[in-house]
Amino acid sequence: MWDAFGFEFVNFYLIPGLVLGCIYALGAIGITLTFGILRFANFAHGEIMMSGAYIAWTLMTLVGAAGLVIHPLVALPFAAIFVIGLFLLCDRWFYKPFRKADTIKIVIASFGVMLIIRSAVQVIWGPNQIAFVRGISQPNAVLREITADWGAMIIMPNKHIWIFLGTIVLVVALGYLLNRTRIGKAMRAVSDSPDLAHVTGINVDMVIRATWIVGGVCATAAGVFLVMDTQTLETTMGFRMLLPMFAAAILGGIGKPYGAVFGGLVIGLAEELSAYPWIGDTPLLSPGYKTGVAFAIMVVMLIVRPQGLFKGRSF
Amino acid sequence: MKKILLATAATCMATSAMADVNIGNPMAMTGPIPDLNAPIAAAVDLAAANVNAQGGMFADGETLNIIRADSACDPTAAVDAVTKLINVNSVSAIVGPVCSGATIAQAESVSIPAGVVTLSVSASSPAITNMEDGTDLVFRAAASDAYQGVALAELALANGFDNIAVSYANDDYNAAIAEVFVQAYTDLGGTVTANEAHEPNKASYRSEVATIGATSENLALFSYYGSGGITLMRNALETGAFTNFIGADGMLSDELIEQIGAENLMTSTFTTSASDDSTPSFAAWKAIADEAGVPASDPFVANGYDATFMMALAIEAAGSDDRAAIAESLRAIASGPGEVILPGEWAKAKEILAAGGEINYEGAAGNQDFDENGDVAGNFSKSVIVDGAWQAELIQ
Amino acid sequence: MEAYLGYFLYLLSLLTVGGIYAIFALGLNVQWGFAGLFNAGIVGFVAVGAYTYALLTTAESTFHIGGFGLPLPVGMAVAMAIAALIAGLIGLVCIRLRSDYLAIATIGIAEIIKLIFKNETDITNGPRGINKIPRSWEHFSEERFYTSWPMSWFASPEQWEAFFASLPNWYWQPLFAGTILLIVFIIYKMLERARTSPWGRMMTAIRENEPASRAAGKDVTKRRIEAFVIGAAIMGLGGALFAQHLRLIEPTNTFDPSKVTFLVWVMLIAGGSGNNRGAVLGAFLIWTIWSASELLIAGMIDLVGAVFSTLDPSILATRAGFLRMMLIGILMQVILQRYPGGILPEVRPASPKAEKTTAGATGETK
Amino acid sequence: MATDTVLSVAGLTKSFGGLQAVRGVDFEVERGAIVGLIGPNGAGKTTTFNMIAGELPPTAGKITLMGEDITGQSTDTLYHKGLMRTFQLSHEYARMTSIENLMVAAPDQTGESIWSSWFANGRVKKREAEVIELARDTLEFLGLTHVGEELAGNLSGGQKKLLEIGRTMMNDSKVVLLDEPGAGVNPTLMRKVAEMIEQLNQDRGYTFCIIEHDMDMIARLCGKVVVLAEGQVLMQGTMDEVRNDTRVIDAYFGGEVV
Repeated sequence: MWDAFGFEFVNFYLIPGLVLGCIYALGAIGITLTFGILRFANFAHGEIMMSGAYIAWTLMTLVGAAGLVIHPLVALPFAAIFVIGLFLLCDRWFYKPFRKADTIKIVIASFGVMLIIRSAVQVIWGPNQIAFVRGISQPNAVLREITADWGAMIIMPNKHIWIFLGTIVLVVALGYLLNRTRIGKAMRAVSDSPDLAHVTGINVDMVIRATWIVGGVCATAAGVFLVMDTQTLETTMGFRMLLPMFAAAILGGIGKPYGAVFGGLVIGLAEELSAYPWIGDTPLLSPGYKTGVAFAIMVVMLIVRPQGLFKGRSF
Repeated sequence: MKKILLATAATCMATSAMADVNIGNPMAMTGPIPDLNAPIAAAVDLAAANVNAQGGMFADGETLNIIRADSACDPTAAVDAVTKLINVNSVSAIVGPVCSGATIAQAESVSIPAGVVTLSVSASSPAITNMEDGTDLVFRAAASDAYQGVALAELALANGFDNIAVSYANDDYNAAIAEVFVQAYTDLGGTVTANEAHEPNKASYRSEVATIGATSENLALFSYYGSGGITLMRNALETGAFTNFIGADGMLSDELIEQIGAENLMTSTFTTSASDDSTPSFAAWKAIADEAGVPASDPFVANGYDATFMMALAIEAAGSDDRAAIAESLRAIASGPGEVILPGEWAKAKEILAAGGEINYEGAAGNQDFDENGDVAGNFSKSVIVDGAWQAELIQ
Repeated sequence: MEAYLGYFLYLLSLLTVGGIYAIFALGLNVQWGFAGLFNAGIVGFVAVGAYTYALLTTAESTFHIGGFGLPLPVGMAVAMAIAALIAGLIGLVCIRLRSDYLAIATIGIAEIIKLIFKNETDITNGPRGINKIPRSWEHFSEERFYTSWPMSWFASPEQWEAFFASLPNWYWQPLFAGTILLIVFIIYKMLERARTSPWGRMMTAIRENEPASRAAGKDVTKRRIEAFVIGAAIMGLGGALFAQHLRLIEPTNTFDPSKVTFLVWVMLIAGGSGNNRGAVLGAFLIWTIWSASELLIAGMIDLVGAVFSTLDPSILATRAGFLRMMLIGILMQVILQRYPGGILPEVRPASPKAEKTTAGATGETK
Repeated sequence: MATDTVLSVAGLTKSFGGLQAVRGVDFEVERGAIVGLIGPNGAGKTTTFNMIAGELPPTAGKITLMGEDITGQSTDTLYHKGLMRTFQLSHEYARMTSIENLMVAAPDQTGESIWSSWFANGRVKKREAEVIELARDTLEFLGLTHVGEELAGNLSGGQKKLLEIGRTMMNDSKVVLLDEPGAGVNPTLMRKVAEMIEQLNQDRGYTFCIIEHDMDMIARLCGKVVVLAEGQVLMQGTMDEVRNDTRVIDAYFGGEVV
């Protein structure tokens, strides 16, 4: 039964690792931009991501009640609008008052926001698991046929193909935004040197708003992709993704969106591959320690090279 | 100022319920297993509603109040919640915490020193068996993991699985039952090809599935459906690594059918401590539960009903809500000799007790006879999918 | 009468747990309030202290390593020492990281510590945890204590048994609460003295201006590690008391970062960081709100259910716990914005007079 | 004047990535001298200072303090060897009073050990009394007694500069590096700062090394001036020599004689 697959490493370690990596990467983009431009670690990011997924589900259910079945990717842009609104409200109420104060204040405020959003979701939607997409996803038959002819059968359900495509589209769009548009260049300038940016007359408020919008879109996408993959909604999933996303942002270098994408993929792969039987037949690391892989990479990175692989800023 | 207000509020609440019989019910509304908690809480309320609808407590028909608190499966919260229940709400007994850790912590820290009886709904850790020194205050309506693990091992071999891979969630309940299962299964001559923990609540378990899936096509899965179990099951089905699945009651839920689909679960068998439809007590319970819309077969739901009902019987038998007398009468009503009482038969039990007779409660989740450690042996049934729903069948 | 005893005992439990949190908050105050170190991994040090204490003092057990049955004070002292040791190791590599980075690193390390406790089943009994942890004062009534020296020297086991039977079953509760309050008081006094001495001045100087302090001959790195270690030792002691209070510890839910780390931060920020009194006040206040809010919210739900009889209060009841979390989150935001320095803001010890007094300047040392 | 060297710098080099900020700087400071370090912006003066004071590790070169190789030693170690520095932008402890600002800088404070603060209260108090006395004397010398209990953050720029010099006095430093003591200070106070430096040099025998843009001050104080340009020593000599050197005029004064 098992031998029929052959291409085990790719199918069960590499592809899942990349899927997880894509989700981490999208979440880490928002974190790294907030860290770079607003200069604080936003602990509420995971919850924002989670609430985005809940809103997408609600939209799908509402439309579903009218007899229309829509793909999660269709609900995504609408959910993103809600999330951006949420981000901007949080900024207005909880972060803006501390713009000039110690970093610590705003970090603690974000801690509080994390708690408020999570408990609000729990009160509104309840703490129980909700099925996002029912059933199990069969591998894409076409892909399997084609690759089987090549002698390397790839087993990949449609949802993973969507996640890969979605991530690529978003990352390319982000690249265009940052490199080709005025506001994107301004964001990079503020991230690299806020003082200099101020002198050159960049509208910092505008840049901050743009940061929340870009972060919000990516966070919603990350949340929706996550529930597309797991097919269940859960109120604590955001927090569980938070530290790996921080790890990804730090690995890639703070303030470097592409670094965050790279870091996300590395962390995702490292988590999945840590259980691969590299030596002998048993997993390299007991799966019980799987969560620890991201934390360990993060801590080592902070100690050895706090500026990250892509030379981000270190404080 | 705030403190005074709070104290006043607390006092008002405590005194308003003073004339009735109060049972404290620390559940786990927050914490890691909210999914399991909700139906159990509903069953507890259902038992109290049955009692109150059939004449209430004692001769003057006092109301049985369930005072709920949140133990969050967390020893800190459990100790705090039970402290409040015992001291502020002055409850007569605790029908209890869902998780083993919370149960042990609240018992050792609060209820045993205060001399209050605890009857846990679902704590299954073997550590509870030998927890007390010289007191007789902790009981449970769920069988210890030791029993279910053995029953499951026998079932696995009876199904013809002579080798099996084990994956268990790294939490107190599932780690314990997996350990017992592996021990019993090997002793009975089976081969465990892989035995790995998995961290609950991960987004993906594909690599875990792949690693242990290379060794056997049978999987023994110990996990809560609500905290990663469904995801693991789904990953296992998607990758096709396993053909047959067995597992304990943490996985047995209608939610599983809801999320994964009955058609994908045709090769899955899960055990639970409930009896099957053929026993009169389960049939009685199923009728009550179906009428009230409570999922009768979900994990520990029947135990929740039993625990509450038995505690009410014990208080009724003791003749007062005095804490000290309850432990003794709890043993008396739970086992023979005496007239057999089935779930929901409150009026009948009340009548017999009033006449000075003896009763023996046969619960929805088994006969609920306590041994000297306050444990029950429990019956086990296996559930498989029949016509898109779980169908239970008693196993010996 | 009975009811009043109940309230008294609940009050004692508020003081007990509040006191334990006050110890955590005082430890954090050394790290953050004095030295400006953003430790977001409090739960890791608490867990280390609790596990060390539990393993050393419990009776021999088949579930986990040892159960060494050592005297309680030894367990507490070693808990402090091990927490300090681990903090020292972390400090050596992490202390140079700046605020948010240190926070993220310490969160990660705390999670790794918890994972180790969870997965090294042979040592810690894994996710099932360690129970029967002896509690100060109450442990005297346990058989293994009164049958062994020094208790056996005073009286025979039968006499002890009779003695404990004659006491009310809650006899230990005021004693335990009193012990914790005493420990809080001692730590408070020691930290106050440290704060008002040149050590506190130096710490403030390092926090205020690092290059200037280096130029003034302060070994900034060493001093930071020192504060980190002292704070962690206090947290380790708090962890040992936490284990005594709970009598069962397990790695997943007991040491939940949002209920330990975050709550302690709320306490310190609300009370006033840098101010030892503030830390203690914040701990008692927030814990009381936290604990009593359950009663309050339960009452409110009953009220809502009674007033709007069409609503099903059971839905609300299952979600009440989350309302509580939300309440704490909002309270925190209000305090942060309205009272940026906390309820009791940091106050520097009185500065010496600059003017020379004729009556001997040496007297004016305070 | 004594001629033995207390501080010497040989081949000092610092590169940041590809940029060489300081390239092989050599100079010597004799005991009891006041040496000026001048040069246009970006000449590498502060970088040189930072390397001597142990804030930055040099890429190459050697620094010797009173015969001992101190290259790469940390700032706080150098403090204990009698070398102290001030900062271009005042680094006062804004939320502490002036007198406390001085007291922090006192050496050998028993009370800085947390153990002594708990268990050796008597000794701590005794030493603290001495430190207070010293701080009061220093305040008086600086003429800051009237603002002694004021928070340092509220002082004027000049007063902050004086306070920084005062901190070096608390340690009785042998060699003091002053980074622009006159920057942002009004002319009246500037004169006062200069007076202080002279007085400390003469009465207490401090050796100074000063970075300063104010040429009057340099001319008044310094016996020897080292001119840096583009990270290299352009020339060293007396102020008169410097003024008349065409290279200096070209590089620094831009052809305009001061």
